[in-house]
Amino acid sequence: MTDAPRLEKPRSQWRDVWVQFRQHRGAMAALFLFLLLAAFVVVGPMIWRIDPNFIDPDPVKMIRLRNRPPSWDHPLGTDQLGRDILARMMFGGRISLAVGTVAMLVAIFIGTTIGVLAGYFRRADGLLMRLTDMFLALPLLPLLLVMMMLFAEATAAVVGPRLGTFLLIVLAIGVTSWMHAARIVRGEVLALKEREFVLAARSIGTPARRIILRHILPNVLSPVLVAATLGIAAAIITESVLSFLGLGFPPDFPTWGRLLYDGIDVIRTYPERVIWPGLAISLTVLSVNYIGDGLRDALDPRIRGR
Amino acid sequence: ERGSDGELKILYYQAVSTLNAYLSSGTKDVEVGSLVLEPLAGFDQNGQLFPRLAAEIPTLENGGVAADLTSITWKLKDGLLWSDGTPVTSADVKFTWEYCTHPEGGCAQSAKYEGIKSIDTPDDQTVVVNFEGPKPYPYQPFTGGTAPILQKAQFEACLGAAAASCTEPNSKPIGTGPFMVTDFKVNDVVTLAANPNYRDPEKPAFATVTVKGGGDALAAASAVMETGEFDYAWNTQINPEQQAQMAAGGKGQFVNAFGTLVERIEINMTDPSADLPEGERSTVKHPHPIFSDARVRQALSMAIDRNVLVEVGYGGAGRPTCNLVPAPAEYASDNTGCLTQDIEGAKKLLADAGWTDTDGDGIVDKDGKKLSIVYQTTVNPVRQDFQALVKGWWNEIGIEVELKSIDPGVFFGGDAGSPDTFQKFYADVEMYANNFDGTDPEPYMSQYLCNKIPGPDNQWQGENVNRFCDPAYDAMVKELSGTAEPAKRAELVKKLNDMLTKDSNVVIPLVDRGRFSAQSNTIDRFIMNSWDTELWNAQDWVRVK
Amino acid sequence: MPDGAKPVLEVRGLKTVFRTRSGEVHAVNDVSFSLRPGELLGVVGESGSGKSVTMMSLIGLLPSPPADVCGGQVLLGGTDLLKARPEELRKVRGARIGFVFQDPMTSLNPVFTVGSQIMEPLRVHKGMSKPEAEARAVELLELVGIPDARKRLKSYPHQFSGGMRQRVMIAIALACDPEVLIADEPTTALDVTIQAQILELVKELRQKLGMAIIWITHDLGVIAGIADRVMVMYGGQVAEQGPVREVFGQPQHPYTRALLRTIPKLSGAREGRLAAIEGQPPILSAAPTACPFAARCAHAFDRCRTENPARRGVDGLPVGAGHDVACHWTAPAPSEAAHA
Amino acid sequence: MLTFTLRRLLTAIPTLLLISLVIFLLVDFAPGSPMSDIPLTVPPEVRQKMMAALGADQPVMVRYLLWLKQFFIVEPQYALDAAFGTNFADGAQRIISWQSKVPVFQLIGERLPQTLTVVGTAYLIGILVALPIGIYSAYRQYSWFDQAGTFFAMAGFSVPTFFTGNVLILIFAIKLGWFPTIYDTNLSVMDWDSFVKMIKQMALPVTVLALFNAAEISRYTRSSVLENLNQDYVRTARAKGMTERTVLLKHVMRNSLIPVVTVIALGMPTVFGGAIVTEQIFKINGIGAALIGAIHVSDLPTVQTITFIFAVLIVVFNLIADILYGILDPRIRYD
Amino acid sequence: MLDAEPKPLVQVRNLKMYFPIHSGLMRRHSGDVKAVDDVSFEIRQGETLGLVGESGCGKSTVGRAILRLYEPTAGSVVIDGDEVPALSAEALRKKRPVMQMVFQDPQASLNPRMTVADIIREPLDEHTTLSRDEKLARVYELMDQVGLNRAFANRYPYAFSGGQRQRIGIARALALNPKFIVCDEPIAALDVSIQAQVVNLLEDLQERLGLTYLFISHDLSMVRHIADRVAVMYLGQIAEISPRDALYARPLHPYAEALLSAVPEPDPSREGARQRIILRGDVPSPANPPRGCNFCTRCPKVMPICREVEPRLIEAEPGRQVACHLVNPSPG
Ligand SMILES: Nc1ncnc2c1ncn2[C@@H]1O[C@H](COP(=O)(O)OP(=O)(O)OP(=O)(O)O)[C@@H](O)[C@H]1O
Ligand SMILES: Nc1ncnc2c1ncn2[C@@H]1O[C@H](COP(=O)(O)OP(=O)(O)OP(=O)(O)O)[C@@H](O)[C@H]1O
Ligand SMILES: [Mg+2]
Ligand SMILES: [Mg+2]
Repeated sequence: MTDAPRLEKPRSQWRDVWVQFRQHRGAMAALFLFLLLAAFVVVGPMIWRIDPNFIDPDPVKMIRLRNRPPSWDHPLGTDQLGRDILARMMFGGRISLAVGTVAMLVAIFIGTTIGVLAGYFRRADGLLMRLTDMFLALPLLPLLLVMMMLFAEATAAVVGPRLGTFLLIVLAIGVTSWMHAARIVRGEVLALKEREFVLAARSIGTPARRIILRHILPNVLSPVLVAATLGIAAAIITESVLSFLGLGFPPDFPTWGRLLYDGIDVIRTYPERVIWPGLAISLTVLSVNYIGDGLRDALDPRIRGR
Repeated sequence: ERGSDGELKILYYQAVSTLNAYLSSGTKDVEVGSLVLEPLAGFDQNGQLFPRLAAEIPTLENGGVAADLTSITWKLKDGLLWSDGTPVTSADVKFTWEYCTHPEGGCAQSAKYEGIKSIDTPDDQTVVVNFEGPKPYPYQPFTGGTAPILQKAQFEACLGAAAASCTEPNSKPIGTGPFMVTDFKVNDVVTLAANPNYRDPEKPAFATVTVKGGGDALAAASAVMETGEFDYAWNTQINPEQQAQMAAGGKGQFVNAFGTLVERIEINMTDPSADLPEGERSTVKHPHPIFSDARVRQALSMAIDRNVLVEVGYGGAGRPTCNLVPAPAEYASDNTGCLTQDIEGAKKLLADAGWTDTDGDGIVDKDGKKLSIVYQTTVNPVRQDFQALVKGWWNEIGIEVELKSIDPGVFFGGDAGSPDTFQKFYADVEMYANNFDGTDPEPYMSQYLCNKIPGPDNQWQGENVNRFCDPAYDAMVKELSGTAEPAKRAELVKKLNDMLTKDSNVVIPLVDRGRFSAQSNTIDRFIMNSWDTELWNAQDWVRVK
Repeated sequence: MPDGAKPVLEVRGLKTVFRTRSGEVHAVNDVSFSLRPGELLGVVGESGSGKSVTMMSLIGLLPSPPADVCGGQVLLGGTDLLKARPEELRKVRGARIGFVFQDPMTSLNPVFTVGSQIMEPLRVHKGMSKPEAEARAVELLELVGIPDARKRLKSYPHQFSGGMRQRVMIAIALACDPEVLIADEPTTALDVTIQAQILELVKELRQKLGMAIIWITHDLGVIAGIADRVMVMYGGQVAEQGPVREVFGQPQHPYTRALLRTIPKLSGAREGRLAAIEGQPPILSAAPTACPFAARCAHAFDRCRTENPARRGVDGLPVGAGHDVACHWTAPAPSEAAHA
Repeated sequence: MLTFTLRRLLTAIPTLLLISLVIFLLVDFAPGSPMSDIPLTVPPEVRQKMMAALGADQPVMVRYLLWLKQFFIVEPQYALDAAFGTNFADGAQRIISWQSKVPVFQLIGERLPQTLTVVGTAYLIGILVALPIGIYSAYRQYSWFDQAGTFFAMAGFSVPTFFTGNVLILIFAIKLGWFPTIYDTNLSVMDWDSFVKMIKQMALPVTVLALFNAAEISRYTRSSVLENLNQDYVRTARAKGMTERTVLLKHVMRNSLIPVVTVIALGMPTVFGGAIVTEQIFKINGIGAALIGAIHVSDLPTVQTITFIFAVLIVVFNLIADILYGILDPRIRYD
Repeated sequence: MLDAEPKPLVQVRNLKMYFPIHSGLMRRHSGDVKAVDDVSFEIRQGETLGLVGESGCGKSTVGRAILRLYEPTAGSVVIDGDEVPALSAEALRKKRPVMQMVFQDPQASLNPRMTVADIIREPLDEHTTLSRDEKLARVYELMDQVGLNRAFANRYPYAFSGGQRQRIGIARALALNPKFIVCDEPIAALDVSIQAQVVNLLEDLQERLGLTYLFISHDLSMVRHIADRVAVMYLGQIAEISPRDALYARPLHPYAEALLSAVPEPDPSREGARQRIILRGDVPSPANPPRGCNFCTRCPKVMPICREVEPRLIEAEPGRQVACHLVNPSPG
């Protein structure tokens, strides 16, 4: 109340958030960078129309095309089979970003659901939090490996090997990384539940389901959003770690993590094969993290006031 | 002079997990174990037997092998001592046989001792091995790094079920070899010291040996060739560009030797279609709808340029081959027909077989069915490059290819519950490498017998993964097992080899893979060997002064 | 209360601006007042009127940025605190000017014992040894009426109730015998019965120690009970200032009058309808060019909207010395106001 | 506090049991067999016998119960015997690695020292670097130092360690040759020379891990200090005339470190996990390398035991974090 | 009061609200916070009952337990003929329109992500079958009623001042034409200059709509202004219920007396002359209330019996109930 409100135009709070977000120079730069990267992988292949898996069937040509340094035909050069690295980077980026986004959505969905249920229903709390604790205590790497192995065939049979692997990786990452979101959401819900507007809704006779949908969920949106951005970053890293350990996507399915893993074998002769995907992953994760940081500031009313 | 050359540093990037070859049979374990434990006889670089603990190699000529081929008599060298100073006797040899054939022991090398009826020890120096029937090749037991002699006194308590938990003997076996274990860190590092009781008082030249594990082939090669941190690195299988660069490092050199390991594409003669009910998939009930036509198989082989594969994947560590048995020389068939790629010929063959591209989508079809195959192998960078290349060539002749790569642990794991093992072969073609132990290809050839086909009734445990079945072949294998004369044996093996490769193209050999290791320029008298362990003559190694 | 004595603290034309990303806030505008020795000056005004900012500006407690104390003088015993170097200012804080804040729950550091927090200023400003400081801390705790003081030194703040914590805060503020004690709404967070205890304590301490006190509050009743003089703030300015009886008895500023009328009485005749002040407090985004109260004032006329009124004496004494008001309008006869 | 600790301990037991079951089953269900490492020259019947000898053909539940008994009863007995020369274990069957046929705990005992030296040093350095950076960044929020600190922290946990690690190896170990590429686990510090050697071989992995840890902890410290800087008690301290140093390093620090210390405690187990990758890159034969190695050859007892030990570590450090919180925060301590 | 008393709209009998405390190794139920311990009172149709007391004495808990926002531990609450604690979930939902609540913190009681119209419309969505337009019309009507400009309908709560926010809360409470409203410190968070606006509004509405209020506050002067009768609570129990004028003129319970005397008055002349009763010490914890009379630890007139026997709330004078051994000498 100290700041007497201006009563002129009703501003949506997202505009406020945006205004605040724009103040965060790092986050703005990161957003710009991220959009650039996204454009590179989404729009790029429409302009640079080389099949990332194309190998010249003529052995003579193929041999001549191998391991070329950058040229006009191949701005980033070619790999050991004469495939165009630029095209592979674009294609790989698509997959990496898609993995990041979808895995994050999975994690956020599970996390939010469990967090809301645990926070709102006292009786479910103990059980769900034990579950969360248990997942937190499970060493995830072996778990991921096992999941990948267990379900690979099943999913591949249903949706085909490529989509199958994709879904599996995404699900595996999602299913093993929701705990953080669940904890945050639960904490928020516990606090929100004590807020008077929830009590007010109860006094009106709003049933629990609608209280959650109408009053709780919209208000946990900001922490969830922050968790989501950080989740994208984490998922991209996890995918590349899996690839690094040789357990991610198949090799004819280039992702940044996979390209980096393959590149490490030739790091001495062609260091750029490591540098390009490494840089792409790092920049993406960095920009997403920065965006998350900016969002956190922008969404935090305490900081926004300052 | 013994011990005058200080420390020898060896790198086995796949770290050593046990020194008892009977419990692991992992090449790395066998090889490092061979520094300590020795067999009666070993193989030299040419695949010839030479005596180690034995005084000489028994033959028909010198009477060591019985005329009816049912027994072989070994004589031990005089005055042999274990590293703890006790004498080596024929009882130790007999014990070794008992140890490995104990039904509960889970001996990894029990195949080496197959067919032995009994072992007699008429005196401390003499061992008589009696076979159940005539053995044309009686040198399987107690020869090569995979069948060393154990000390009875040390392993007596480790028979049968106790074998695995005998930690101390397994990690610090007492042996007759040039070195003895001083410290053993599982899967990490083994330190050894010169054996004071080694039979040649001048050897070994090195006082201690450190065998380090961990990392990968690239790092291993680099540690010898570039940074010089190690004297010798085993199995530095890296891609050719790297090989060239490392060689330029000037601190060492790559050494190679070719044996029997062949990277090949195996063709599934049965139908792996997922539409079939479980239990009938990839079984002899359903012949493969496409590959039953030999022309298609031949087209697949003709479309491949093996030279490119070698250049991309192996460099000095491989050479193109058309044979399943590329060595020893006397067994190798002189096939070279497949070495030049013939895309047009392949296309023509397909057309002859009725596969033409009627709808112009680049993929040939027949009776409204597209020629589309699944091509699986393990996760491994070289194999994936091969897959990509081969896929390109096959696409070129109008075959649609779907690639699949499987974790090697699963692929080779043999778990009957997993769909992805190489024996289940739920794919049309698969690629891996295989070889045979020692110099005798007979057991190897008998893998392709009709009764070795894996299937649900034998828990998918057969070795005939192609499901190849030809009575003529089976008959010829039988003939082989009854033939003792070397020249005749070689003739038969060549024929068998050609039946599988050139004639029927059931197996498409690609690359003859050699052993490929890195050796520091400061080490001398190293001789690469592809028939026994690479450390077979470690007692002779010296440091260049 | 020696009326003519030299003031211990004199503030002239204090201006404080917050320069935030979302614009400026002119929180304090040209505030002047003086504090005589032993006097208790009450400061009232609604939330956001600049009470706290004024007091914190005095001793540089505002975070800068965003705060900018951009004008005026603060004379403590002749030296201008606004010109003092940070190190000098630090020596004034806690030693010559004590501060008590509103929320006793959060104003004490939760992880240090009460004793160590009391002893801190003693050791820094007075250079006392540990035992000396401890003895003095016990004395202080006894002074503010905490029983079993020696044992309580080792307690942590959370082991105290709200009222006791506020007593501890007072003890800390009094530790170095300051000349001035500034209390920023020290009883707002407390219950009435506890508030009564604290008020009683302050009255007692004043008698014993005789320092000058500035007491900020929302509660006109509290002021009426303990203050000598009162300063009514509105929109970052002083609206009216004078001896308590005069300001409460004959309020001159329409805001003061309205404020007094909005409060229901505890005794006497029960009024029918409360007199509310409609509208909102002003937004202080620019330096004032009009009377900040004009928009809500029942007596406002054109001049009020174009010219910010200067303070003028009501009882003939110069501004600051007696009763003064910042208003263009002249209040009618006192009798009328009293019965409004 | 005591009942709290006891309570936490008690609830940890069912959690651990459940986790042990989940881990055991999951690892067990994973396809792959301990025979995958055996050359194809070994015929199927022999393989079958080898499996039987390992007990790998027993039903899952039997193996689980046996493993549980070995983990919780037999192994501690052996530990006691080793420490006090007693004979509780009496030759009972230990958990044996399928691959190397040695007791898994012996293997872990051999591996732990190098992991602990590298991870521990890296964590320590990470903390020592992170705290001042975090504190000063918060104190000078939005200053260039803060911006730079933020950038480095962000970069620190955005750039994957396998990338930085490999780049560092390429530059410093291969191109410049300053550091060895293979970690020598037999090296023990006896004199100056071996000490220098040790430092050299630890330099790169520790740098990479420390950078990563420092990034995370400094962010935490910064936000915790920021939060506390806005607290009323800071204003009180200033109003008492405390120097900025005292305000920051005594009042704010002490409060800010409470959450940071628990985060540090909670981070310990995850660092072990992260070390898997680091060990892989720098060829350190630590516990992470052992795990990966065991996974690759389906050495189930080893995988199950190491994985479960990680889980135990996580639970234990959670407990430690809670207790630390209680010790550091008097508001909880006296409950 | 009048002889022909209107029928009580709200009847509270022996209401208890305990919050369990779990402690020890197994988190066993080891005690209770007796936030409300045996409270009885009634509120007549159209009347305002003031409920005063210090922070933590259980005022809000009484309000919430009556509306069954908490499940009461024991006791009966009859509102407009229905036994509220016994209602089934669905019946309770149907009953909600009759009884409403206005909350203390106008900021916290409005969902920051809903517009004013949405907030006021929520009860209509829940309980009526009106069309969208009808609902909007009703929202506008309500906004008029509480003095909010219709133009503000699409704004978010943060764009309003405290007083305006409280009006939104009141409009929401009024939406379903309730009979009974619990006002839980509706003005405590507001500035003095704004408080009067809200209190006036509440009074106007009561007059126009015939509402019944339970007005919870710790501001005794404001309670004197608005309430007809006043209940003074101390540590979960009622110390005294009296008609307003009687209470303020001559409090019977020593706590009521001390409370009244502790309130400072904005009149310097009177302030100087007033005799204060300063209570010693703090309020005991409701988890561990003293034996005997709750107030015995701080009472200036404490007698030995007070530490032994709990006094009962008894009609001491016509219309005045007091729980004190001084006033009701006969124990029991
Ligand atoms: N850090 C800050 N940044 C921006 N504006 C501020 C800051 N601190 C205070 N203000 C503004 O300064 C003005 C005066 O605030 P101040 O705290 O002095 O009011 P107050 O009279 O003490 O109110 P209260 O009774 O609520 O304590 C307000 O408008 C407030 O918004
Ligand atoms: N959900 C709850 N769980 C446990 N204890 C509670 C709960 N709600 C209230 N209490 C306790 O019950 C007692 C009465 O609380 P209540 O909120 O009713 O007091 P109040 O008189 O409204 O105080 P205030 O004036 O501060 O609003 C307090 O001691 C409080 O700590
Ligand atoms: Mg203030
Ligand atoms: Mg309340």
